[in-house]
Amino acid sequence: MQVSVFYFAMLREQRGRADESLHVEAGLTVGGLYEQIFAAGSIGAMSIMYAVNQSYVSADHMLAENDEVAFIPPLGGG
Amino acid sequence: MQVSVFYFAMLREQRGRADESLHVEAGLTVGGLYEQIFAAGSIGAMSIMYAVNQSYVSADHMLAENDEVAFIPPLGGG
Amino acid sequence: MIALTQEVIDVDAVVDTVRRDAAGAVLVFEGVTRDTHDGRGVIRLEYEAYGQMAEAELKAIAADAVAQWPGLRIAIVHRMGLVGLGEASVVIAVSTPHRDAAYSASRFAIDALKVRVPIWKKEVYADGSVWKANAGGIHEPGS
Amino acid sequence: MIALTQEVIDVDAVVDTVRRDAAGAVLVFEGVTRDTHDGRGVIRLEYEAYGQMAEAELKAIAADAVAQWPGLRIAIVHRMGLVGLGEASVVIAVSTPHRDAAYSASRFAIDALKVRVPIWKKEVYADGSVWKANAGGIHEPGS
Repeated sequence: MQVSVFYFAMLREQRGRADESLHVEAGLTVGGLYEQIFAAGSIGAMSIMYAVNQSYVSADHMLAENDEVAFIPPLGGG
Repeated sequence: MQVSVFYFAMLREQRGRADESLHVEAGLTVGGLYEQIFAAGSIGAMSIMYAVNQSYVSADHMLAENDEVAFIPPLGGG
Repeated sequence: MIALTQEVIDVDAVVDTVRRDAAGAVLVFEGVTRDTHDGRGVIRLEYEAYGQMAEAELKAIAADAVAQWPGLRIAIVHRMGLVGLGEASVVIAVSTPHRDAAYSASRFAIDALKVRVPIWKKEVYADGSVWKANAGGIHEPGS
Repeated sequence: MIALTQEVIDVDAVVDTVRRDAAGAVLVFEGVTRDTHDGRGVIRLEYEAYGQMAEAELKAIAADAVAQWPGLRIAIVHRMGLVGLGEASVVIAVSTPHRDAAYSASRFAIDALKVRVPIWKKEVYADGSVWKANAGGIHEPGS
């Protein structure tokens, strides 16, 4: 199934792009997707939040067709 | 001895003036002076602070020659 | 800037006195005339002060705040005389490196002002007027 | 007014959106670029956001605050892109009938913004740059 993925801040820089459309297996969790993409990077140890369709979800949230996924690195607003 | 006395807010209105110079007996306290001036008025029951030479003092503070006395009714600043 | 003024308070000018590049947080408190109190319509406020002592007390509050929160910059300006609806009676501006101190110092200053600075407020209604005391402090009714 | 903006924040315009005759207290918080951090000179900040979600989260914070402090009016504006020294990155303006609620609601809003609104800050120094995380919250280093 297809999901769109958004990257921000150091994740965007590491990935080299701000967003992309990815084909993923059914049953994959948002945390699983993050590990697939960033497991090899030192950035994998960073505390991450996950958003699906612009709401925060836990790492074990299961992805669905056409989900909008965002990985939320440590916030700096304010 | 002479002291100058300042009145504010409802005390000014009751006294009918903002300030005056008064002759008082040596040994009089600032609280005693207040009672002499306002004892007859219903305003006597109000919570009052006292200032002598522009610093807060307690009611039993003894007056001295040329003191600047102020009776401080309930505050309304802010 | 510590001042009593007969003029409408220029909030931006007050805030500018505490700005600086190093500041992390700027917090501005404005006390504004309310349009009702106990259901009676307020037409305007009239403030009076024991001027010299009021300014000295404001300076003492500012000094206490700076002692308690190092690096604080603070300005306090209070209106005197007639104050119309929607106009600020008092403006307190602070700047600090971190926001914790900004909130604490601002709150300290307005609370201290209300209990120790010799300023009085008359609320004028359509049908009369009353000298309005602040709640709290040693002047609390009954204390 | 809840907004992200690429422009210098017009603080007076933000505050005007929460003013009203009935207000007793107006409190304005500005977060301002600091000129040093850990001894390195900051040249500028760069903010980026997950735009739609950030605006939705800001609206949720405002709604939470209004639910908690009835009668509150609140405006939150956050800068995006390049922010120079001494410029506000965020402005939060509140008005309330009484000052207690103004301080509490303002503090609630800035604290919530820092832990849940998807905005990121890059500090640019003379000798490099770093993505700077807020202290506290679930993103605290080590948590």
